[in-house]
Amino acid sequence: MTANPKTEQPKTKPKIALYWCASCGGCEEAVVDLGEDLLTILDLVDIVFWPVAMDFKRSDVEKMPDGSITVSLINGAVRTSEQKEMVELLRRKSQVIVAFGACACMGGIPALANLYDKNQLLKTAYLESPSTSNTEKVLPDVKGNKHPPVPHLHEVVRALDQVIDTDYYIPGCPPPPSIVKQAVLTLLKSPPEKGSVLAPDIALCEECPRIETKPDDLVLERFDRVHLKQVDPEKCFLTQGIPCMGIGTRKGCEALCIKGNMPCTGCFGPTNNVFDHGAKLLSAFASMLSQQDEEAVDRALSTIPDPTGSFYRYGLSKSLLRKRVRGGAT
Amino acid sequence: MTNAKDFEPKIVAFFCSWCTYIAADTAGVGRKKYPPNIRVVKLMCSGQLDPQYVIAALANGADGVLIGGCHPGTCHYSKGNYKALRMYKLLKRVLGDFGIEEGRIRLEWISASETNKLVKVVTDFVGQLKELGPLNWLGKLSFFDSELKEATA
Amino acid sequence: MSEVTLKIDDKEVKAEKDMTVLDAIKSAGIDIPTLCYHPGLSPAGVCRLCSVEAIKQGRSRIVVSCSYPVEEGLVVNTKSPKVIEIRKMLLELMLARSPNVKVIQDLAKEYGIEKPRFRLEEEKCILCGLCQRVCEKIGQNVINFVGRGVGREVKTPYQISADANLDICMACGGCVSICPTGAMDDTFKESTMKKPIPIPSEFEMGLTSRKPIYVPFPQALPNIPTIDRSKCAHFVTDQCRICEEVCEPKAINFDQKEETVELEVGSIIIATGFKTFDPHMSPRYGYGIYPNVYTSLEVERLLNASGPTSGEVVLRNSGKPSSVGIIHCIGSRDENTNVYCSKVCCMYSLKLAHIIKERTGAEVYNFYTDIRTPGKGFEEFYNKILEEGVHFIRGKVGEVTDHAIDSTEEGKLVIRVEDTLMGVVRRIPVDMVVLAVGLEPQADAVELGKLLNIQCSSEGFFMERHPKMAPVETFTDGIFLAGACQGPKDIPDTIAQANAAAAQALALIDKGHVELEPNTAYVDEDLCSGCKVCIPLCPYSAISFDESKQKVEIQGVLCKGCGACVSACPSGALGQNLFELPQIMGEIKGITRVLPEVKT
Amino acid sequence: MSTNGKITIDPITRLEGHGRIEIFLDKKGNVKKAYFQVPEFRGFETFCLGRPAEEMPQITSRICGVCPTAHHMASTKALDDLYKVTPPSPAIKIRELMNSIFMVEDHALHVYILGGPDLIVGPTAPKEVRNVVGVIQKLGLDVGKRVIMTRKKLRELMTYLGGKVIHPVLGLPGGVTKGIKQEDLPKFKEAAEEAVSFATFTIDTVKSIILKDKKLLDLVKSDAYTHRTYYMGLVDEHNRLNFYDGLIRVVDPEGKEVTKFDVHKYIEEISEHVEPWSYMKFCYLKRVGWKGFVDGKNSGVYCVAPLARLNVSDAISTPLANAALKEYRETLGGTPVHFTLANHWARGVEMLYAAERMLELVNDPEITSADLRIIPSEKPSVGIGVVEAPRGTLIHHYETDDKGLLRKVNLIVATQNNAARIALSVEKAATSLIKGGKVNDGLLNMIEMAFRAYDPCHACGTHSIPGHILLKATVHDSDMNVVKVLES
Repeated sequence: MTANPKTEQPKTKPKIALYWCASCGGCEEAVVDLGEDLLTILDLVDIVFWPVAMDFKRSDVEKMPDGSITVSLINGAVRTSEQKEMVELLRRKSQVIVAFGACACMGGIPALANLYDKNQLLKTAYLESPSTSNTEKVLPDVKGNKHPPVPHLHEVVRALDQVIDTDYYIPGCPPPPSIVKQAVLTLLKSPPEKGSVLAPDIALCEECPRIETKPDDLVLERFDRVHLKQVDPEKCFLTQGIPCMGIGTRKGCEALCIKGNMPCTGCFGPTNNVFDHGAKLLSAFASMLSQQDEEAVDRALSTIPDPTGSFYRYGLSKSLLRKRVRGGAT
Repeated sequence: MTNAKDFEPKIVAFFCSWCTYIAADTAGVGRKKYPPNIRVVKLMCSGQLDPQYVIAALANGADGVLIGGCHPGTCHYSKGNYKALRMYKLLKRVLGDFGIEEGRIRLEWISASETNKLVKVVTDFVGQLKELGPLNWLGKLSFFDSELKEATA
Repeated sequence: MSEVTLKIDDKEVKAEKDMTVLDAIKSAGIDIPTLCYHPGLSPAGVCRLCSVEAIKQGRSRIVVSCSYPVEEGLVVNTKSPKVIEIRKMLLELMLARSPNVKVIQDLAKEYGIEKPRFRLEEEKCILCGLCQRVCEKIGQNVINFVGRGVGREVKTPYQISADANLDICMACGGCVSICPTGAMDDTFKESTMKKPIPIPSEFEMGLTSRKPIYVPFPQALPNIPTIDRSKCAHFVTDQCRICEEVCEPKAINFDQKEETVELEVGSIIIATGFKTFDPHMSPRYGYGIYPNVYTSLEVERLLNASGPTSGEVVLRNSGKPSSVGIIHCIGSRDENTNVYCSKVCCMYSLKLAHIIKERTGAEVYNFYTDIRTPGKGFEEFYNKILEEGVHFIRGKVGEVTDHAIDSTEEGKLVIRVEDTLMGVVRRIPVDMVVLAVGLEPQADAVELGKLLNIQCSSEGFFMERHPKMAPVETFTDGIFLAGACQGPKDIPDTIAQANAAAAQALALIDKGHVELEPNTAYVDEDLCSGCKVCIPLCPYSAISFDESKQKVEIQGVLCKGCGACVSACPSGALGQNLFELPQIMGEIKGITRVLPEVKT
Repeated sequence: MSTNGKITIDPITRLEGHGRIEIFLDKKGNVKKAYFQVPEFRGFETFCLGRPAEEMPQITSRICGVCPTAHHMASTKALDDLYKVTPPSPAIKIRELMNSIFMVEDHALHVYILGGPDLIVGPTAPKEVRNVVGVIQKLGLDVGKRVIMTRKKLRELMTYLGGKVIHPVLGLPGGVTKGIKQEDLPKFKEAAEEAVSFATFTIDTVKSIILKDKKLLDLVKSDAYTHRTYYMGLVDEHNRLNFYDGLIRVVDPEGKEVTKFDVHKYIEEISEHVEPWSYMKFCYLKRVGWKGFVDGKNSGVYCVAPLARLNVSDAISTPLANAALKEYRETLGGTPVHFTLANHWARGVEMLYAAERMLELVNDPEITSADLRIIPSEKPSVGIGVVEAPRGTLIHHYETDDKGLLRKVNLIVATQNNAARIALSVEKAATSLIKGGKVNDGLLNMIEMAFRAYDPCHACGTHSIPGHILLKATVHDSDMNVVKVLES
């Protein structure tokens, strides 16, 4: 929005770039959702690159001197060679790189693909899909000698900091406006220590409106699936036996899902003291049960239908294991 | 499995200080022999075992993880071993989704006096892991990371 | 209860209104003969020996004192010529009926009757009816008088065939033991086809029997009788209560039961001891097969002055042994039974050898694997025994048998053994075999261990916290071990350890404070979201929720540092001293360090 | 600039996505083939396997953060079908309300910020001003404020219902998690009123701009932006426009109905074609068949989204929108309308319809009912759901084991339906602007205009492919050498 006359201003104004990788565009929406706050921020900065909303080109970025961009906010996981190049370019041009949103921070939903083999992904989509007619078994072709080639698809979906050096993190799927605004202002005023997550370092229960309804000594016999139970809109989900990841997920979203009467799924990721989000959640959930003999334990645990998908919903790229590989030696 | 013979599995063991750890200690005092493949991390109680440790061990290059706790009903802290059991069973399912074989993680109840059981368990766990071959998680990840160096198609 | 006064043999005697004259006489300390009387049973007045002269308003009558009630002003003569006459006559008749019954003979003599003038009979039973009354009192009524006049005798009613009464008669033996003439021994057998079953005395290793009401052992503390509910007739028939009536201070209480007493204590000393090895497990030594094969503990009783034989060595089939074999290591140092050494057997075997030789002068043989005398004065004692001429044969006994191969072995027990010093197999014929049984953990040691949260070592004895550094402590703070429950020990060692245990317990009390585990858990309040996952996990309720802060807090005093809460805390807000997350992660990475660290 | 020169334009902006164009010339230097390529892939159909079905409304909303509500709705409807439950009618109304609010809001986003500027500011205006700022300059700051405020209001309502506006959590099999409290209803009514007037304003603006400017109208009608394809969209039982439910109706280039089917039959009607040079699959009508990237009655290529929806609808159930529809058709010469750029206008009409639906629903006495859920009792097996997303017909198809864990997932996503037609536009633009190896620089501008008219969302279109279409046109000569690279 440099074309805005109000923003013809001295060079000193910090330059901001926004870019997206393997993402859904929700993070872009989140920025747009800043509403008036966006305008406030726009008074403080120049946006020099923002494909979704403005006519600035990759070539423009390439022309910029290295380090000339003050802050680049990058959302989305890194999935293809093309994205990799783009973020490397932005790293060169930027003083500060911020991983924006769950995908950039931890891989996000797309990182669930790390539970599968790349070729399986392609097979399902192009050969096995019931609505696809593909008798010649054509697959997108990265060689492309007869046709233009499609870009290279990585085996592993990566968080931003697994590809380039990343300075800060803004969590959330997507990051709520309050967090975004606060984060951007913090970065402009007094940048915290490198590597900081620009959100409170404490779990969601702390700001959950339902926490008072949770008894001190909650022990569960089983877990229930939310769609099979009438949900009390006032009561703590775990108290109702419904898995809620809020216990092990960073706060900052103001418990939006809870207010929508659905449990937390963990998009803000873990707090600082946690190495592996899923492992920690797993530990907590196993602890909430009380069974002792093997059979009872199996029965109780079977009420968690998809532990991996539930505990690592957004965090697979940053899990210690990161990616499914077939067992045994490579 | 490939190179089963010439491969020495690396096992990270998490032992409860009240039972299995003492068993290992006593086995030593009794000069009992078992394969040197295990490296023991002493915990107060198997209930203290954080799945992060298990995963970290595998991710950092262990071929298997052995957890030793007190027999049901004998936990020094009354219920820690049951918690360990629940965690272990849930964790196994998750590791399975990552392609890590069932047989690479094992929970055994070994009381302080069961030095022979300890020896037996360690011995055949090592055998089992030789069958499965190296896990080499780091190797696999760095193999994947090589794609970061490839040029764009 | 009003009293009456009467005069007995010119003595003023006060008596309860409901007493019989006989009661009054006894209470006055005057002795008159009785046969059919028993304080616990209703008077029958059949033997009439208790007859006395009663004078009422000047008129004199002969009455049977056991069934004559006292009266105000009654005058009683127990020794007036008239009375003596009658007693003499009665005794003469009885003696004629049962000339060979001791009680009768004695009484008759007392009254100067040498030879009855009447035709002698061979009758044992004097028809006093005590047997019938006691049986009735016990509530069975198995026996009664049948027939009239000369045909009168004690039998099962209407001579119903014995088998019909089998189920009624409990063979309690009440009738037999109460019978003054011993006539019941046969009558009982004939009429009930049963034999009273003696109750073996536990303390005497079954070497003798005891009553259903008994004092467990001499110098028992408290030294008072107890009732064996499983044997006492009262608890079978709900009747009897004879003891109650006999007991003057009325100390019998049938309602008293075993009860569980709960005590809150700060420390516990386990001194549950051991049990001896059961030699039935090794049948080759013939225990339970040959009556003269004893365990060391049985012999201990035999040799005890207050024991069943008052210290005499009397064999089960009566008679003193002239040769005794003591076999060591029964249930010790043997992979078929217990591999460990029971530590005390050598010394007590030497002691038994010494006493037996001293008391019987018999030849004593010790069959041993090794003689172990690791203790003050032990070796010296061993040498003394050697000088006494006790034989020592080194070698494990193959078997004990009564199969004689020559006359010298006839009627003896033969001990077959390989004498490893002579290198020959020997057969030693003896009259008595003593098995030196080893020490074993109590059968319920494991359960007790679970209860107190302490472990048993492989042989089953309680495990000390550390074999060298903490031989009295257990894995559970405040619980200490004393004596053989921790492993085979002799008395001095036991006492030493007991004192140590007591001292440990006292130290806790004396200090007035306890030392805490260093590895306690703590809360990082800035990180705690108040999710409360940890609270129910603490076995010591050390974690509580602070409503004002909306965070949990951990009572360091209560925390034992198991770490369950720490590993469960989903946001890493709990830490544990000595087990910090980075420490353990570092340890794991170090352990696997030959490989590069995984980057996340 | 010479044919050996290299011009770079990158990336195509103001649409959710990323794309690339490859143009091959023959000996004479005329276009032999133009490729429109989408270069990325996420694999939802695979990595959703094993997940519990009830999680899908939230997982699949991550396919697209611009139209998460559409995915959320389609997914939730698939779950109703999967568990064989019909939600209570208040719940259905809440869902449709949510969907309508979203339609208004999303169309507004496109008209004023993403695609609209081309028309509002004008196709000939310099790029720097062909954006929301340009729009504000032309229509005045208060309009800009109004756009922002209205969207804000609407998104607040969506937050109220969905917890999160981006990736809502409203839907469950058999109902919704949350209703409207009586005391909050005024907020909704007020917003609905506002939405109607805002939509009316928008439609007048677009209309007046197009009608005032003859050149613009001609451009809209020009052959370059015209494709005579089939059209597809949801209609209610009276063949009227419907976004939330109904049957899928298809009309041919003459506007004659060729089929109207229940979504359960979609596999018989719709097929996806795979090209080795794109990760995006191209949908076509099975009954007509895949004849390559050509339009006309004999090609299975069809079109969805505003233009198509209006073409398949006989009328609109709400008065104002229906009137607007009539005027739209009269001005553009009757239905079906084949002009790609007419999408902008059609979008306005739809916005008005959605706003009116909002008004109807918030005034429905049932809307504040607490009867919002029926707990499923049937064993799950197969479920298919469909809604109209802003960018076209959206189909979710799940199969699960009897624990409700997914075993098969198939998604037909809005932009994918348009992919072939978009490719047509590209090819047309290319052939009309590249002659004898001479490449006219208007090429990419034209392509961009076409693109934005579709409002293609390649985050969606490539649910199997994440994110973006870098629009980059590379021209190869007959020997496959690159003679020119254009990046807009």
